[in-house]
Amino acid sequence: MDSIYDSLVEIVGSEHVSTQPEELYIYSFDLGTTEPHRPDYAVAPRTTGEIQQIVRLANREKVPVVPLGGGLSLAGLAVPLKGGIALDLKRMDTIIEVNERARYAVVECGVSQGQLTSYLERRHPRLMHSEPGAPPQATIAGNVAIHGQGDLAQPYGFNSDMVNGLEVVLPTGEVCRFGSCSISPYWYTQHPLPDVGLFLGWAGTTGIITRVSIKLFPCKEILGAGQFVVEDEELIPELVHRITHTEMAHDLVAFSQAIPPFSSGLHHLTISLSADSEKELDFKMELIFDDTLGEYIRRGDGGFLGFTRGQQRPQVSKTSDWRKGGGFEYVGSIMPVETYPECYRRGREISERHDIPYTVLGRVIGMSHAMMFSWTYAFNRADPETVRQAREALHESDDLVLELGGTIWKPGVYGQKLVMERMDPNTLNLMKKVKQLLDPNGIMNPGNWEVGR
Amino acid sequence: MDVVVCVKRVPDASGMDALVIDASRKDIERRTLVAKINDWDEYALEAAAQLKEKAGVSLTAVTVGPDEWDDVLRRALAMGADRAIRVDEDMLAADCHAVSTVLAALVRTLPHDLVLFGAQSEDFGSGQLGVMVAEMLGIPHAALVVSLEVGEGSVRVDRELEAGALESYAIELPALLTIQTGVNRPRYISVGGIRRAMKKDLQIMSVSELGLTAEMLAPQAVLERLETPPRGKEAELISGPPEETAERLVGILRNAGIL
Amino acid sequence: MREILVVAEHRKQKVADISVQMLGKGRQLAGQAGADLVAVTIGTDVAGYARELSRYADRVLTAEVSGMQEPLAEPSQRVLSSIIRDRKPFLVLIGHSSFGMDLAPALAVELEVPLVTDCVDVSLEEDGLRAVRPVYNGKMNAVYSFALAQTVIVTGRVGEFPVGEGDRRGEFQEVSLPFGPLDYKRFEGYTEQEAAGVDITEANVLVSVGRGIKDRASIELAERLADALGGVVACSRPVVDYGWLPADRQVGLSGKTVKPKLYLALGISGAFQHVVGMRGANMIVAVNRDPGAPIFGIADYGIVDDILRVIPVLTEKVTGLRS
Amino acid sequence: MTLADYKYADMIHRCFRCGYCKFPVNWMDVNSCPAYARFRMETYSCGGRLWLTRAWLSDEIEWTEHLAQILYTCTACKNCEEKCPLSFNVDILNMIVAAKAEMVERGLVPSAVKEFLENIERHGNPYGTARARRGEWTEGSEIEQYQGQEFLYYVGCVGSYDTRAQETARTLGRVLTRSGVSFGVLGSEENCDGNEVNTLGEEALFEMLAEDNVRKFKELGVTRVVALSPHSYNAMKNEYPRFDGTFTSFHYTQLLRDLIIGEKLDVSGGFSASVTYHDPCFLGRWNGEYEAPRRVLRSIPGVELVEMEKNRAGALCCGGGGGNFYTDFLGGSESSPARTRVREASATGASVLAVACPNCMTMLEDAVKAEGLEDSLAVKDVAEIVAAACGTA
Repeated sequence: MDSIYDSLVEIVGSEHVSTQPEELYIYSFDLGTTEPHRPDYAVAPRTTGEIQQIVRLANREKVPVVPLGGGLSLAGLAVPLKGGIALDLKRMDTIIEVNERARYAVVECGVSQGQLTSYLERRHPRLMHSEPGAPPQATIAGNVAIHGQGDLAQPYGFNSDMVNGLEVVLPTGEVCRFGSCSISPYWYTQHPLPDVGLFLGWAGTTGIITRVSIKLFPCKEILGAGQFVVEDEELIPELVHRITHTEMAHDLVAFSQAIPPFSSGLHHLTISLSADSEKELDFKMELIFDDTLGEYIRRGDGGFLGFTRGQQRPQVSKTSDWRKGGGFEYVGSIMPVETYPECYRRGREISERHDIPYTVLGRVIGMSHAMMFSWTYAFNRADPETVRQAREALHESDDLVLELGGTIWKPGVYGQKLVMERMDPNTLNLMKKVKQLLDPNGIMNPGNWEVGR
Repeated sequence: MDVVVCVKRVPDASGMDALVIDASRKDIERRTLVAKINDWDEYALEAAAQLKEKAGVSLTAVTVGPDEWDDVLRRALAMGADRAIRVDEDMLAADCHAVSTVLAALVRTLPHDLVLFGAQSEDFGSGQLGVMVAEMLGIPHAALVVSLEVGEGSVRVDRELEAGALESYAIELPALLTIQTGVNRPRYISVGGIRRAMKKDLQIMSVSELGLTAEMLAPQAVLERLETPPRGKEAELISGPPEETAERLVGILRNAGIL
Repeated sequence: MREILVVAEHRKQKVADISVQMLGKGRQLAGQAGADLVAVTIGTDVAGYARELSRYADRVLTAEVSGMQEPLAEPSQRVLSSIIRDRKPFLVLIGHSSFGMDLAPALAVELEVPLVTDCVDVSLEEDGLRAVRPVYNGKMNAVYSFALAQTVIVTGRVGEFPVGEGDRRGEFQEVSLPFGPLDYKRFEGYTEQEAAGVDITEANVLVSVGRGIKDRASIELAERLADALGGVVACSRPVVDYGWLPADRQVGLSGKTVKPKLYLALGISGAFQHVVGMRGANMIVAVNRDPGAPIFGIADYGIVDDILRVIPVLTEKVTGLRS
Repeated sequence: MTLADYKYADMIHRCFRCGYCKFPVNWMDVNSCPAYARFRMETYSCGGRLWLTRAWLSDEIEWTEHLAQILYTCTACKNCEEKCPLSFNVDILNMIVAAKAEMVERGLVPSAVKEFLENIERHGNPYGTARARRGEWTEGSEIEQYQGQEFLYYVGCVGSYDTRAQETARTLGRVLTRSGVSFGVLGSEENCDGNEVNTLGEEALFEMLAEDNVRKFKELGVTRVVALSPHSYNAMKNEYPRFDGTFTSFHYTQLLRDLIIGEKLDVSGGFSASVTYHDPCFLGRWNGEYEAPRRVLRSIPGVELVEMEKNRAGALCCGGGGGNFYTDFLGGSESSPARTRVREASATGASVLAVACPNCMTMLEDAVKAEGLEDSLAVKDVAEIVAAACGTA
């Protein structure tokens, strides 16, 4: 018998370890274009202690460990590129604490975005967190591990900027806490202790986040979004700049897509607002749609499509069905807002070259400090040619990001190489040292962010 | 390669608490019972069907019984048999020797490299039919086979002994094996599969066509009667919902010093 | 002198229990019929077996056959058919073992004599022999007679017949027969079951599951109950056939014989092949949906219910008591 | 069959595996797919099953017992259908049933499923108990054999054979009698309704059962059927019309509602308890009937109806559908859906968990015991609560 398997059974129980072809098959994929690669074990732990034991075992046996939450990060970040243990963290799904006054939530790593949203709606309706545009089974911890952003990015920045504290199992098995929780029962701040931010953005290559404290924000009575549309992409940076100046929007997204055809080529701005009263809403609406955008309407450069109350849960998975084929993947990038017009035009060219209906989107992060710009490519899972097309388009988009002076968000292996090639050698060298120090045997998510040894 | 599988139809007594002896005192009351294929024969058929899937095998299923026995042959056809033959003779009152005489006579008329039987029947459970047929055919046999592997002109088998031990043989073909349960996992036969099997060839023969006379089929061991066996001491039954039965049982175990 | 012939079987350098039991029955009938009890042992180096057999039989026939450490059916058949033709015993008793099942039917056909297998009783009536065998999985018995047969072969069920005194000194007689190796059926050896992690024969408490457990996943329920009781999980044949537990957990004729303090038979109907391996337990408790299940005929306590309902409740009660 | 011949060949790859199928209506967790909740591996989610089906039919993976078990842990509860945001969501369960049908055709079903189907074919019920004993539940009651009464009271396999469900079946009989409803039962002449057989993918056996029942009902002149089990109700209402079954079907809670509204059933005796109601999948999500049982409960003086967080279209399945009340692939763990469900019921503070399905009854009552909640939570059928309120309990 396989002694690693036996040990894993010992740790998590036989029901939560599998070496059967079915589990190995399913955990060999992410949902995008990355070639599947089978893990040797699929394991679903329930506690931090179990994860410690698994990681120690993996270290002894030199077996890779690939953590995943919702498994929705795409780009191959949760594909066991070198086999080993696919560590499904979704059983660790306890919401440990919500501190209403200090506005934070402490969650285990398997808690999904949908779960926290629902929990807050039911128990703390005056609070919300910044929910990313992913399907609701995406996890809080997975999202901060890749520097995700959500629907409160405009006022408050990246989700990883909202982290108040972390509990992490190091690749060598120790549990570490960062932020106030390392010295106090409160999980309310990361600062002002010496900075040891070694896990955010590392895509699971430096350790396994087991608990996160994430900031929560006021949730007002009325949530809704106004739609503003322009024909000329060149106007978008200016509009974004002016809208952010109002400090009124809690989310600001510009997008353009080929489907439905009648709005192809148009640029939509979704401006989300929240208010505790009609008075507040009227004020905000007036400030944005009359005082700020009114002149564009009068000039005939833009149109107001109305304001919809209520917040629609993002249903990005629908994009996957554009080619009736169950698949899409996108390149996300963090770009200066001023590059929007170029990002759109060049992205549209890439899509059209590969016969894919184009869809581009820019979500503003901070006060126009940056935007997450994405180029999405749908493909038909049953048609390898379309998968190949999408993969090429993705690579071309990665190239484009760097050409335009941006940075790739959660790049796959191809994009990681591009980034590392351009990176300041001293920075890269520091990354190498950090990785070597934390993960001497290179067991954490190998194949991703291979900084060299 | 030609494979012949002999199958039997048996009453399914599992759904009844008790069986009743009929007026003849030599049979049980069958009216309330449904019939099914003998469990062991299902394993034999599955073994044959698996051989057929691997290599060029022609598979014939045979039985001896009255016309309602066709249903077990339909099942065999649905499981992959190419043809099926029923010898039309009610042999409920016959002994194993007579039944094997008929089956041996039938198999003799068929090409046969490998003959498979279930190791025993669910109803009478004598476990002797297959080995008797082998002897009548003058071919080697192995009873209680738990694994088989057909090679060129021979079959390698493991026979089950007591206490988990096995006995291995290489046997030249033609040979006869009686198949023990657990040798494989018999597939489910869908109602649709059985319906489709209705179109396959099912041949009926009589014992006289096989050149057999009543005299040749006279029983050697004569069934005198069935009896309800004396049951030993009966268990003391604990009744009630699980809550109560479990509680009482725990009490009993405690009194017995087990808990 | 009329004779009763007992075909002896040996396993692991010992005369098999079942053969000694056949001699017990043979002795009783021989006494009744005024006949001699003859045992025959066939194989390689059978002298030791012959000595053991001579404690029970009036005469022991020894047939030395090379390359036959353990009994094999076909060579034995050749020896026996010749002996039986020669001596014409009125009854031949063979154990209903794997060996007996491989041997007896062929022998009966060769000799054209009646055979009844798996008997739990053989008696001598005025008009001849009677043999009784269980049918319908023990729910009925069938009684057989044998018209005018000169010789009758009966195989007997293990554990159903008493062992005799073993105080005789039977005489020995060598049977020498021209005999060559079989070319059409080559014996290739034995496999003993591999020793496993858990030895169910050592356990004080066995939680034994049968077909009623329905699914591999439910085995865990039984494991939890076993843990609570400080015992281990065993099973009946179908559970091994389905691949839900390894063969070394199987209790019964083709598995292990166990004698725990408590044997909890869960969803086990109580087929003889199983019962023979566990009836030595101190206390037997059976849970089965079918009130007519033969297991209730051997258990001390019974619960008629679905085991999947009873097990969790029982586990909880036991755990509650322990903590 | 290859992928190309599969009925949903042009659709099955369209599942993105986004995971919506695991959530309940209010997103409170990812545990509303009973099989996923039980095993917590991606393979056991609806999306996992679809991807595996496609992989199997295109020879990327081979059939194994484990694969079959993964498919057969699906309880056909339709939570996935409720949640899937894509346009083909109406077919996602059909895709799994079609995959089961292919396993049935190839004979490659788990042994418990094999036993289940063979028992139904031979004995007309999954337990393998003789047909002759199907009417035993009526013994000692005054329930009449059907002979042209207004309603055929169809009890189903669980109500006929399971000792606990038999009590419910008799109780409902008494309530109907008390209300002056003219009805009769088929007793040992009743055959399995086939609803589970259908969800297990044994199409031809289902046809056989449906045809047999329709023929029998026609011969007897049945025009209205009241079913104890939502499973029977579903088969008769939605599937039997294909077989020319033209009678009208009711679930008994619908009939009780009408009787109460029409003042033919006097429940003024009341029933003092805080009650939470568990929606059976085959009444709720399958047939959209969420209100009739609630209406019945609310009309009973003393009943304080409290809702579990997962209710109506978002209700968590008891884990008994798709034959699982018998095959029990989801049992054996505190993550078993039935146990999760009784914990949810218990969390409402209710002292009675009301059910309207004999399968749910057996599943949840066992779970209450396994959870050790017997002292605080009683599982009662709606019919039993009504019986108490009208003095026939």
